Amino acid sequence: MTKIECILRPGKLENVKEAVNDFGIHGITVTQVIGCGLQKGRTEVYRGTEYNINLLPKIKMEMVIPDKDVEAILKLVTKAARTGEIGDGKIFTYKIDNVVRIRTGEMGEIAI
Amino acid sequence: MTKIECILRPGKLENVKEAVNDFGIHGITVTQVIGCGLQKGRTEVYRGTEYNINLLPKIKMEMVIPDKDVEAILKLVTKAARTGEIGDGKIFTYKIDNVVRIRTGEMGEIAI
Amino acid sequence: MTKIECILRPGKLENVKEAVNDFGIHGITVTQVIGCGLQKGRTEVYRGTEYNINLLPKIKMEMVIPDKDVEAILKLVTKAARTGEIGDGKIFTYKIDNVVRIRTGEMGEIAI
Amino acid sequence: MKILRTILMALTFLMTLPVLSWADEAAEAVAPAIDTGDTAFILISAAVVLLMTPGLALFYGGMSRKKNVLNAIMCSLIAMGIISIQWSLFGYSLAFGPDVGHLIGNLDWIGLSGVGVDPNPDYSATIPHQVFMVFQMVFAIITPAIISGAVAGRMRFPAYLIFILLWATFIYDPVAHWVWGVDGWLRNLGALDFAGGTVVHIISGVSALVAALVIGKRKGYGTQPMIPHNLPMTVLGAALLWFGWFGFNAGSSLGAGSLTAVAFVNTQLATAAAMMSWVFVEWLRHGKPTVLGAVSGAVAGMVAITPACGFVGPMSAIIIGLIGGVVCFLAVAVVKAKLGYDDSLDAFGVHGVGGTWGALATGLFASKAVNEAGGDGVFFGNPEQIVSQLIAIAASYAVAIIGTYVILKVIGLFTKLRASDEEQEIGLDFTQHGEDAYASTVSGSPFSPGVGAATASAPAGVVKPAL
Amino acid sequence: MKILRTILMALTFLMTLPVLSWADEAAEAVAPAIDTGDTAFILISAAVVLLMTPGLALFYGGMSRKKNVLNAIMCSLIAMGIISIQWSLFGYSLAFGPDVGHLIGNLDWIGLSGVGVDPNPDYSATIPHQVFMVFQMVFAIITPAIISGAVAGRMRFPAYLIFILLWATFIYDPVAHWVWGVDGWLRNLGALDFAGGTVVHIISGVSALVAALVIGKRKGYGTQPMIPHNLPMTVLGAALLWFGWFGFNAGSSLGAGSLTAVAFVNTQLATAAAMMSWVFVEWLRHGKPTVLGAVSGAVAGMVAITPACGFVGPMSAIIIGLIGGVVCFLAVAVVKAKLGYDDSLDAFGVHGVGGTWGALATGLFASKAVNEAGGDGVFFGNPEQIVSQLIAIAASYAVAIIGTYVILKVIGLFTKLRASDEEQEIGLDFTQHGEDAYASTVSGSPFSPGVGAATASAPAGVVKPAL
Amino acid sequence: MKILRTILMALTFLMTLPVLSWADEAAEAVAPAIDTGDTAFILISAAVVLLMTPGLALFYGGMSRKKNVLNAIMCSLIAMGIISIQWSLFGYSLAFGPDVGHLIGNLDWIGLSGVGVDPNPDYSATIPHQVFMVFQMVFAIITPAIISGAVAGRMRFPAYLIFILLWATFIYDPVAHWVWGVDGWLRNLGALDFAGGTVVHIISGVSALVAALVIGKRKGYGTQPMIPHNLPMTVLGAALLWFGWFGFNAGSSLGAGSLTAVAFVNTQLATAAAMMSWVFVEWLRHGKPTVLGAVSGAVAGMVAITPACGFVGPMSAIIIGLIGGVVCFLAVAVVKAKLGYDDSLDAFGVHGVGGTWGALATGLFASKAVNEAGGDGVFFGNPEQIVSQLIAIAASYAVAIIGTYVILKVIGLFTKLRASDEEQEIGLDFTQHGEDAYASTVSGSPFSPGVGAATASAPAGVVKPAL
Ligand SMILES: Nc1ncnc2c1ncn2[C@@H]1O[C@H](COP(=O)(O)OP(=O)(O)O)[C@@H](O)[C@H]1O
Ligand SMILES: Nc1ncnc2c1ncn2[C@@H]1O[C@H](COP(=O)(O)OP(=O)(O)O)[C@@H](O)[C@H]1O
Ligand SMILES: Nc1ncnc2c1ncn2[C@@H]1O[C@H](COP(=O)(O)OP(=O)(O)O)[C@@H](O)[C@H]1O
Repeated sequence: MTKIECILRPGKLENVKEAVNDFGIHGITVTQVIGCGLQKGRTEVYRGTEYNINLLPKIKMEMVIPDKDVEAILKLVTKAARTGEIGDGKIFTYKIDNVVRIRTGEMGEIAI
Repeated sequence: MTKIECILRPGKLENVKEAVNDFGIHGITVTQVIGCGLQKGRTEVYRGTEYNINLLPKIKMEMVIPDKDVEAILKLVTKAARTGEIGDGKIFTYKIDNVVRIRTGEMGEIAI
Repeated sequence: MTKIECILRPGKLENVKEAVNDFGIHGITVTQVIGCGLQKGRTEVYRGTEYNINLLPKIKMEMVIPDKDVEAILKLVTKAARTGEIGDGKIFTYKIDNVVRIRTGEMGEIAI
Repeated sequence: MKILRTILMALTFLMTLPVLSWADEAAEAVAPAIDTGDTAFILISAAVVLLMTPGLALFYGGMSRKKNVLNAIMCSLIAMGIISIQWSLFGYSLAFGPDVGHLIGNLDWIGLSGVGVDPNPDYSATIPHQVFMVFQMVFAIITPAIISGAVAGRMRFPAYLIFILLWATFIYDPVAHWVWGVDGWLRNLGALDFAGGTVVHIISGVSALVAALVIGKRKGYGTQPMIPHNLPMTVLGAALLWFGWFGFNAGSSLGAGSLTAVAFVNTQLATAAAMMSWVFVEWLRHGKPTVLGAVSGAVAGMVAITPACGFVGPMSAIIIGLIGGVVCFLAVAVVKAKLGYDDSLDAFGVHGVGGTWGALATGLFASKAVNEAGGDGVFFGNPEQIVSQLIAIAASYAVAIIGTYVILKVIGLFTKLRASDEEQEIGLDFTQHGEDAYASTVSGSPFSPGVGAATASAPAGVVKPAL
Repeated sequence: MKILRTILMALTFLMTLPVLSWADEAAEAVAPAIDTGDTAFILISAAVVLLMTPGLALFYGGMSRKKNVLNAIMCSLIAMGIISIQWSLFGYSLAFGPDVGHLIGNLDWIGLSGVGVDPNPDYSATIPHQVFMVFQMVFAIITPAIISGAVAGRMRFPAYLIFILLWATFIYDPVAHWVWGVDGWLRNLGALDFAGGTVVHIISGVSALVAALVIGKRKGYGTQPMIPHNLPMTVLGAALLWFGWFGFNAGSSLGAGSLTAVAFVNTQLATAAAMMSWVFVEWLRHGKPTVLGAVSGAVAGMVAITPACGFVGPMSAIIIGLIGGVVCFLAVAVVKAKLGYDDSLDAFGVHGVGGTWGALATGLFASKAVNEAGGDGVFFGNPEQIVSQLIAIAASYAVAIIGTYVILKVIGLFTKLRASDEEQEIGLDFTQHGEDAYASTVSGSPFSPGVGAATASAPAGVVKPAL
Repeated sequence: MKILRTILMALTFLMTLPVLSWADEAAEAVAPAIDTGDTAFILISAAVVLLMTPGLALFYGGMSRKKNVLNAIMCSLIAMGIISIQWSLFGYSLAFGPDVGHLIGNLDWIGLSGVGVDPNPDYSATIPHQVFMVFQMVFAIITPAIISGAVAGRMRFPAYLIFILLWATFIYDPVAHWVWGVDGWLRNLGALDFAGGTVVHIISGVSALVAALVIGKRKGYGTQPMIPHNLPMTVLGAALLWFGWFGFNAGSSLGAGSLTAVAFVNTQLATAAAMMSWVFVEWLRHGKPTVLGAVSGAVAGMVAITPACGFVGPMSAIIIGLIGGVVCFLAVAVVKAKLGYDDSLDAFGVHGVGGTWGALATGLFASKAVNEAGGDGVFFGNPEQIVSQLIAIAASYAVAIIGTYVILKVIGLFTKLRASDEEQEIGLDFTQHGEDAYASTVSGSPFSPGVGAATASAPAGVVKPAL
């Protein structure tokens, strides 16, 4: 099982969610985060002083999926989340050892 | 060392925390998240338009623990967090390579 | 590639960020979390009743970096985040299987 | 639709009544002696007292947990709707209409028939009768809303809505008549209550306690932290209450003259004193001067001075406030914990206890040197005043306890009073109102109202709670 | 700098005008018959009506999404700045100055020249002319601000700023003259509008709809959830609106007497009734009584009673409110969805529709028994009144539709009206104002203003949007 | 407990004083010439000015960081408690009591003894003396609260509490006597200050700067971003300030007549003008029109017009506002950064600088054509007026600088003024008040107050800071 962790633009959440739903993935956990990368932040002004705000709002979307779907999902997400401008975000993937469905106590891939 | 990542109902945080504390686990990090799974969201109404809100509030609770405790903790958490209704949440586990206690610079299992 | 996950005091975010920026790391994702460890919480008072608040505000800072930089970064962060008092936080590291840069579709280490 | 039509027809009928009688009345007395200054003051007082109810909504809302804030707000808001209508249809007539047996007003003024623009000298010779009526209306609105603080986080909204309607009718209106109505028995007795210590604060506070006991504790009370989710909101609410209380107390002089000044100054001083005494007692006891303590103390002071504000001097007001702050602090911090009841936002602890202290204090500190129409208190040589005060207090307690108990039990026969444990856990905002106070990262899609229409025939509750 | 200097010089010149003429005037009539009670009431009414504009800001702000809240607020706030100046320089003269062809005031009162402290008996014999002027100013401020609700989340701020200035000048000022100005044609016609149903609500609501159509829907409208980010803020805004509306309606009697009382009571009753009817209709249809419904209904009720409040009896007010709540609910919940326009925060659905209902209702329920200076409505035996009302409504619609369309098209020639999709996605708070409403965990560093100064010569927009 | 008992005994004694003397007074003059309209207006002005203090609390609170918001609020709130008591016990007597050497009032009116309901014609012939007293009280409350803006985020609360008590007594009360007291030397000199430009704004703003310098910069100032955590809260605060300022300025006419109208209109125009000029200057300089700029400009405008509002014409008010907005903007955006002091929320930049400009502007734009009791300014042919104004400004600066410095140094001998770096990092909300403004996902458990009681004897500070 693999966790797909996507850092997205806030406005792309709906798109990406729909794309993976259509694929058949329904378990999703979303966190509000802030981040920076190549994107260098933005300038805000408060009482005539300019502040360079480095960390901009992003959405972190996590899905644990069967290993076989990883490649497909990466493509799907990349497509749904892209604008082509700096700040589109990243996807990180890593292996998960075990999953438990709390409601039933089931473990492993069937619990995803 | 293993990270135990639990997605819980917000109302269960206190229960689960007590259960793991009693077991002797004290290091916990908690994040507010929203998520969906089998649970299909809920309908809210604003000025006569119904909105289907897919992502519901959940709590993500992370604990890094020694590998030997993993099984016990999974049981404990499952028990403390269960209501039996859809939406009880999931537990994900994965291996951690290293831990550093910032205060002392200690590394590895003693730093947990 | 390795993910460095640091749990920090909120006031140390700026310091740590500067330190890793100077090292050449620019991709950072930050989450507001609450946590406890050895630190036992604090007592707040509302209408004459004292509440022991266990989980205190922390910052979670995640960076995915090339494996070769891990050791250096651990040192840097430890140094920049330390006060020497209980509650300084932890760093967790674990391997990442893949990274995708959404903007370009690039994968692997060049996408970090 | 049918229901609406019936209601409309009934109202269309009613509509003709008052206008006609009112026209007659206008014809009779062409030039009433309306004083523009008094009228301006009482109208504005009515407006600021009305603003107290949203103030209370925010005061309570800020102290609620995040998932219950809208319900806390709605419980106050809806009183602005339902009680205004109740008051104009029959509530005012019950409370202030021509007396029946010293206990209640009759129904002569139903639908405001006969309540026109000429002054009614029985109550106020210098302002239009309608101004008096609307000034009293805003009192009738906030009083039941106070009760919601005790049952916050667990009372089902439909039950609450019925409750305040019945409570206003069977408890507030009669007690208002006793204390303020021409020929009301407590008024005849000489019990002093300038702006509503008994009528507003004692009966709402005591009823709140009864309701809290009947409905039971919130799930998790005593084990989970239930602490304010937004203290600045509570501060704002308290600020609006403070602002409005000037209208409440000074406006109760029904004019803009000397007595008005006295009531205004006393309100300010007692409030300030109680803020300081609560803060200091809490500071001594728990080591920190708290913001919630400051605003709670201020409200306690305003409650305590309410019955006394037109009868005492400024230094007495300070003493009443100082003691009021301490007494209410002890009630919410010590007594509540000892006895173990769950008065969520301390409606009893502040309004019940503070109101009782205020009624007693009026009997102690009142002075004819301040207000000849009032009386002398114990400290000014008239120990008997305290007897009248005690009778008024006892009568208010009795009616509040019995009345609230009976009303709740009767409502309980028809619908559940208490939200289920699951509903409490999810929060009353969603389960009672289908809303989220602070939606931020939301994902989902609007249904077309066409879809909504499909569910229109489904029974109330079609929007199922889920988490 | 040059611009500033020019402006200053122009103003320095203006400055001398009014003071002089004003001094003359003061010399002529040494003892004007100012009534302190009336003056107190109208000044305070002006203050509370002014407070309605930030109330509207919060009402709208709470309903916006988090990224657009400051823009929603700013659209109301800035009207308090720009329109105050416009009004004092020439707006008041256009609206209330000596009549030109029953259509517009002349420029005699430019820069408030001639608008002194003596009463102007044409408008109000018992209060200083300046008090009347400032009372009318606060109406002129809130009216254009209402429009911003329909275009929230997508209109560029510079275009909006120019828009409200032109709209106030070419639409509001003339229509105010028609309805309220001495010799205005709608006033002469006998159309009844006590406190601004046509002048304020119809023309702003209808203009809002036009603006929403011209500018187009928000990106993502209908597919993404666009729901309120902070309902307690909306409740607070509604509370301030309710409070201020007493000044708006009762203050429109320009004194503190019987009629004031009537308007005040009617406002309260209609508001309460509409709150209840909206809540119940929504409850029936969607299964839950909502907080947003309660406050929306209250606003709908206030809008509906505005033109009628000084002409009808209290039971009529309740009926007007009940129907107003239902009608506006249907407009925003059913009609809007059916027709598919994007009136973001329902400026048309509430103000346009509610105002139209109110203008009609005035023609139905008005009664000379209530106000001799008014008229009888259809239900009181005078079917002709409804004709005047219909003419007033039609004229308002016409001028609002044509005027708004033309103004927007003209502005569109010079600057873009609509924020780009990207700007909308990032949010108008940052892209239009360079600010973040709720900065919490921020990281970054202040630039020295020296650096800022370096960018001073750069064109507006130097702070680039980025996400 | 002992302390409380002693305080109570002292107050019980005091209590008898005023009531008695007051009774005598009441007996002497049975029918004072109270005007209900004037009284209504001043009472309501007092109420709205009181509301300015929570307005200031929210204005400052929103600009603070999240961890300091309650402290920012509490600094204003507590002034409503402590200064009300100070004022009634002796402050009012010091400021307005019978003159001693043109410098201070004597102690005749201690505990409000002799301050009854009959008008005191020295100050106001048409309203009860107590009304005048309470109107002045609300000014005395807000003035020290303004100072808290400069030291926000780093001053220990106990030190602050003592500071404002001493500052009110040794700085505010004397200066108020100089300017407004019968026979005060600045009043005799002919310095014009209609509503408190020197007394309120200059001395608080200048003291704020001194306090900021004495206490030092916040930890991290200049390197960490310290930006507003909740701008809608700041907007709400500004709205309440604007609303209250009408009471502040127009109420300073002590009636409801022509001069009241003048002050009211000028307040509105200057505020609007300053809002626009700040927004435009910032727009030119930084590329965006900001919401914080709009409300900051509005406050700057209100400060600037305060001393002038009853002496100038409307076009002059606009000019004063336009310049006020620009001057204050430059002070906070350029001068502050150049000089490098840390005036956290710009108490000096807005109140000190704006107040100074206002005092000068009064000497420039005042005109006897507007107010015969005033004077002519430079632009109306009387260059000498500016001299009086300069003397008043210089005196205020001197007393504020020296007085604040001395008071702070003395307090510093007994308790630390400055929160430690660690306390600042954790935030003043928890370290000073033991509270969290926005607790949301909390975990933990309530201790029984029994446990709390065990810690009651522990020294203040028992609730240890921790992070
Ligand atoms: N190495 C990284 N580790 C953790 N988060 C990262 C990393 N690189 C990027 N991110 C996250 O992705 C977001 C977008 O990154 P950015 O470099 O701006 O995008 P792009 O590469 O598409 O231009 C950042 O705001 C940050 O939250
Ligand atoms: N595959 C998954 N990946 C990430 N998060 C998941 C996944 N499945 C479930 N979750 C999280 O767990 C929560 C509960 O899941 P749900 O399927 O509703 O529970 P249950 O299986 O007990 O009915 C979701 O809201 C989501 O946050
Ligand atoms: N085992 C763990 N698993 C997850 N998070 C942890 C763990 N230990 C500590 N933390 C996080 O680190 C923070 C600091 O831990 P704490 O033990 O108080 O610090 P220290 O060890 O430096 O005294 C905690 O608040 C928690 O968020």
